[in-house]
Amino acid sequence: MIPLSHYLIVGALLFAISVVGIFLNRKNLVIILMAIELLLLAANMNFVAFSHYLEDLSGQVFVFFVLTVAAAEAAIGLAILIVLFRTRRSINVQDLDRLKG
Amino acid sequence: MIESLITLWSGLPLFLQLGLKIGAIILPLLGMVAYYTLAERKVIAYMHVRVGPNRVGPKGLLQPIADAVKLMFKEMIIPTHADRYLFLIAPVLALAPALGAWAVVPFTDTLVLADIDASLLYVLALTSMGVYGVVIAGWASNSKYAFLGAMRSAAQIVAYEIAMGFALVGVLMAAGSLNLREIVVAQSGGIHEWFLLPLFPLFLVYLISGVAETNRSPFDVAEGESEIVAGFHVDYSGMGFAVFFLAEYANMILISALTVIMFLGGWHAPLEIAPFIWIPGIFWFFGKLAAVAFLFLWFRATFPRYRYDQIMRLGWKVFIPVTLVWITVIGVAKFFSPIGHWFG
Amino acid sequence: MSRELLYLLIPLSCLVAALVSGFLGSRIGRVGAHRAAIGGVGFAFVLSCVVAWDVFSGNHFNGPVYTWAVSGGTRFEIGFLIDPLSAVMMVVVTFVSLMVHIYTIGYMAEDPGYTRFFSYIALFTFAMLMLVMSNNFLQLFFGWEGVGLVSYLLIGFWYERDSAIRANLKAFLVNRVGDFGFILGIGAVLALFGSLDYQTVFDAAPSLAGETTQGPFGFEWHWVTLICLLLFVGAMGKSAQVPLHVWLPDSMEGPTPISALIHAATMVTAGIFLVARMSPLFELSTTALSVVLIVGALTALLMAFVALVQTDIKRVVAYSTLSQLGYMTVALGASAYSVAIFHLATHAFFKALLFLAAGSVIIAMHHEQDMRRMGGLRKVMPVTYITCVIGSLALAGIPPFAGFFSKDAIIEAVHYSSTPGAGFAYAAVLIGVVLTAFYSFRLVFMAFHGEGRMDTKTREHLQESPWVVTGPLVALAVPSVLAGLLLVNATMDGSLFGSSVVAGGVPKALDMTAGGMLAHAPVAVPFWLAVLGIVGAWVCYLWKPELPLKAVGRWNGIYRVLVKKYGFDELYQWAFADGARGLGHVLSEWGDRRLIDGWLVNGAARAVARTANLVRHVQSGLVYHYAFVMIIGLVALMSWFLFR
Amino acid sequence: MTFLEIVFYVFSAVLVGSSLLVVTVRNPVRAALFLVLAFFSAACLWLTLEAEFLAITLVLVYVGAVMVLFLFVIMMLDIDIAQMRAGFANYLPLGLIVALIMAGELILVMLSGEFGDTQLPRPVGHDADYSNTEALGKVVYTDYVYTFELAAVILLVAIIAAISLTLRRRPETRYQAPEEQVKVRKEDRIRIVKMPPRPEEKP
Repeated sequence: MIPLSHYLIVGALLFAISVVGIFLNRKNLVIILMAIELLLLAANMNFVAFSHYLEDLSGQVFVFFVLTVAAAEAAIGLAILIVLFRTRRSINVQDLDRLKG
Repeated sequence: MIESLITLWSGLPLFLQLGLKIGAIILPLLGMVAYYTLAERKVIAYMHVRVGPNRVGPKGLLQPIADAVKLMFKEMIIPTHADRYLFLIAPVLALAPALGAWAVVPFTDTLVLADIDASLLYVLALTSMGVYGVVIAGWASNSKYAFLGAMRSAAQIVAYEIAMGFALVGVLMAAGSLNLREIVVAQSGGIHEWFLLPLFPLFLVYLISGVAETNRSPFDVAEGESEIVAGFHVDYSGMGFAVFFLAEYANMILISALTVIMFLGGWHAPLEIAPFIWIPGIFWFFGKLAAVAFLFLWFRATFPRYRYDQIMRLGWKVFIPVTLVWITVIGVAKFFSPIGHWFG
Repeated sequence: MSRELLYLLIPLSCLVAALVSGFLGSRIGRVGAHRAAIGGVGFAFVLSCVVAWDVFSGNHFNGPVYTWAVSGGTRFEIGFLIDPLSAVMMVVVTFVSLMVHIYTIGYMAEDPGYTRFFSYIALFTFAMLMLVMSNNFLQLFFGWEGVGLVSYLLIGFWYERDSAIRANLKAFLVNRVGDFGFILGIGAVLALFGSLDYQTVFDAAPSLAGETTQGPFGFEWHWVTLICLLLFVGAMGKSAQVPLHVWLPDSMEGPTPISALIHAATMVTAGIFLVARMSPLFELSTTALSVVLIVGALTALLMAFVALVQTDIKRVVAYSTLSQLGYMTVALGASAYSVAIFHLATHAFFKALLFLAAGSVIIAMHHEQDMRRMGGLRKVMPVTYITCVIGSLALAGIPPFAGFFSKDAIIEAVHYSSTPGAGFAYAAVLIGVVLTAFYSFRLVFMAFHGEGRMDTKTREHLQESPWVVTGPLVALAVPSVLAGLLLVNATMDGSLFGSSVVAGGVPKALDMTAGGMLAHAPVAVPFWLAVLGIVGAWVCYLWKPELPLKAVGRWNGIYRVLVKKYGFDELYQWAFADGARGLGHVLSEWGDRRLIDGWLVNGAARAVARTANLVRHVQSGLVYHYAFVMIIGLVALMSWFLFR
Repeated sequence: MTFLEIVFYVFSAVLVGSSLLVVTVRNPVRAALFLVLAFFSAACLWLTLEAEFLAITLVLVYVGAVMVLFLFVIMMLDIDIAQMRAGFANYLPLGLIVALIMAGELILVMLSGEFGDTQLPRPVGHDADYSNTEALGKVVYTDYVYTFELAAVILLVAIIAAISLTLRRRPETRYQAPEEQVKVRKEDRIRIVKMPPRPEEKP
């Protein structure tokens, strides 16, 4: 049988990969958003696995809410992206330094 | 004889059993698709007061076979700057969900490949994946016409998927289950128990959305010949084109089947009385399916094409509000028991 | 009519009079205003007489009439303690006040602030009555501050005058010093006894006399001594004792009636009254009594010297007031409280008389106050002259005028006192007698005798003052003659004040009667000293007028010291006013501008700006930098969590 | 090796591989498609954990909606891929180090023995008539009902935010207004002027 740790390791790998993704694609906002989705998927992975192994449905409920929030985040993120592109003709993160104090 | 067959069946390995089951569904389905195309041409021809295909085989009955053979032997052209892999995978992505959804479709009370718990969700999930084939095909072709068609198609599918999903939410509320078989069971007892009546607005929305989902006329702007040649699959030829074709018709049949299951009582006879219940349920099922499928052809022959903005307005501003309102009505009706039984 | 209501009516009638004449003054006019004020105060005087008669029939009263607040178990009340001491004070206050009210009609006739003035003096009478009738420290303090406030308002009554504003500010500030000690004393009382009620405090005092506290400079202080000294600081402020006397001469900037009322008869005696009232406490502390005695003696002696060289008619009277207040304080220090109050009463009459007489002269002289421009007035102003001579004789202590009895009793009390410093005090008061007689008659001779030194225009307009001015003079002259004779026996045998003041300290000297004193006078030293003073004044100012100038020429240094009033004003100016200004300048320049503004405020801002200048490079504005930092932080946190 | 294990390892491999490709491929469209694949594999893994509802929801929500949106955006925006890829290698070492540390630490924890088969044995699967959807529904609508409402509100807010962000009014665009056209009356358009046949001559 598959021990819990295997699921968790898959989650950990996913997490690490998405972190690398954020580092590597630091210019491309779309990929960064995708990496964040992957990050959330890794967390969800662990939630579901624990939920199953501990026989507690709360974990799945959590995943449910994470999905909700992630969907909302993706929608707003993409909306911002579009507005950004419309005004600056670029989604290069390095161009987005208006936050500079 | 029958016992020995059952023994033989149970002796087969599991994956072989599954494979045979899948084959038993897929192959007739492909046959249905093939002859659906012929039926379309014939029906439209008669509506146009023509004859339609009548040369290949008796009364033109071999015409689909001939088409298939021809398409198989034609060269499949891959445009120079196309994304090769995506270009090839797109038709498959279009066809796979249309076929995959059949896994949970209950033909009768017992005849269902996978009687899974959340089969309605499964169907929703798979139909929502149909858009990938279109989008990828349009994008991979690296052509403006294809891309525009893909964009139109994708936007349209996403828009109508929401209305469709809400219509199904109404159904599952009425049936109290996500299992397709149980949804049909909830409609047993005659035509007045079918969800057609209490959920009539949802039925209309679902049917029309189904037409739009499959990019059929009058919602076929994605492949509008007069505007963008042939839409997302303008650069496909040979088998690629054939698979898209298959996918479209398989989707139409799937939508028809789902309409039957959701609103028209599935395998149930319209009246639970003597002459009707003698006929096996599977015939009722396919009979109703054929009737709904005929509607698709009828629409095509009758209606003029919608303008794109009209399509989007219909989807977002008419259907979604209608479904939302009717979901509320269902909720209220189910809450007050006197009329609640009607809603399942 | 219940007694509480009766007592309550006395101050309230004055308060109502003040409010009516103050707020409705423009509506009811001048006549209405002075009628309201005089009516109110006159009513209070009549009631005070009734109360006094009642008290001397043996009906004392002590109790609250209204509970103002209860806080932490301490009751803050309005209450009355009506005993012989307060009865005497009430009669004196209301009588002098009434006289001043009447006198004011004439004196202030042409002043635009007529109604305001009546409002003020009625209000003053109210506050003074609250002070003397109080049965607790809080109400005492209320009255104390009330009279202080009205004094401030009245000294600055002619607020267009720069000197008046300065004088009232000075009076207010100097009184503040005294009040500071006073309120500390009240706080100490509350801390030690847990109550502000006189009776409670006096009852508990003997048992707590031994209590000590860790005072300033590491000394062990007796609580009672501490309380008495603090209260006496308040008394020094109000009663203008050295070194807090400097405000009183300057307060002569106010209209003359209030000089008579406030700065001669009533307010300045509040300190004397306070100490007499607190006699059960002061008796417990020899140290405090000694301080009182020495301060009083210094005041009596030093201020008498200054009076010698003053040329302003009102200032002469003012310095004589200071000197006489010193006498009273000396009596207090010698534990002869009843004698002090006796002198207070007689002094109130004849000093008010003198002030009003001086005022009358000033009216006649068209507000000329310099005695060197007067002279020969006795022919034009006979009533004023006679009353003024009576007042001066009383002040100088010539029998059988009122001042003789009270001053002689004080001298005797000091003579027999055992309080430390009594020897010095005795010498001081004896010298003071000569000086008092001298400056009193110097005033009389310079103003009323000899040739007129005023200009011709003034001379032609000289005339006796109207009856509203001379009436009070006559009315005050009567008690100036008779008060001593009538009251001395009762004072000396202790029947006048009974138990309301402690009669300890000088039992032998108090075995005197009016007859005995009169008989003894021609062979006693003080009488001859007074005569010596009068003769000296006659020699210097009538017989050989050039003598004073020669004296000034010979003892110029001393003269200058006296004219400069020992330099108290200059000292205070230098030490406190300039010192405070200098300190303020230093603090503002170094403390505020350099340290706080420059270093803390702007320095903090500069530091933030510099730090921010460095740190802001961290804020690249690039979202992925922030994301990296977050991720690296996460890794670090995980590592710490894992490997700690 | 049981069927379940085969499923697990195959889909895990696909999941990890496709997510690696998501972050490394040049073309964002392909990245999105690999992400779809990753989601799909994850859904299959969740099925092995008896989380059918969530698995299907993941496909429905992510594959069916969110990723379509992503694809849309990527395709519609004119992205300069070459410029985006510039400096890809520069951050590779740092990213790798961080990721390796992170993954190493995480796996260290996972393999520490706390989560092995002996400590946390896999529970026995439910019977065929067990409905994960129903069980989840019961929890969501009872214990977590307020959170559920909150999630609904978040979605609503997201809808409004997304719409209002991207809403663009184009003032230069001309529209027909049929209702205005229908309402037009004769008087609005023409004015009949009565005038004499000839202008009066000036005297």
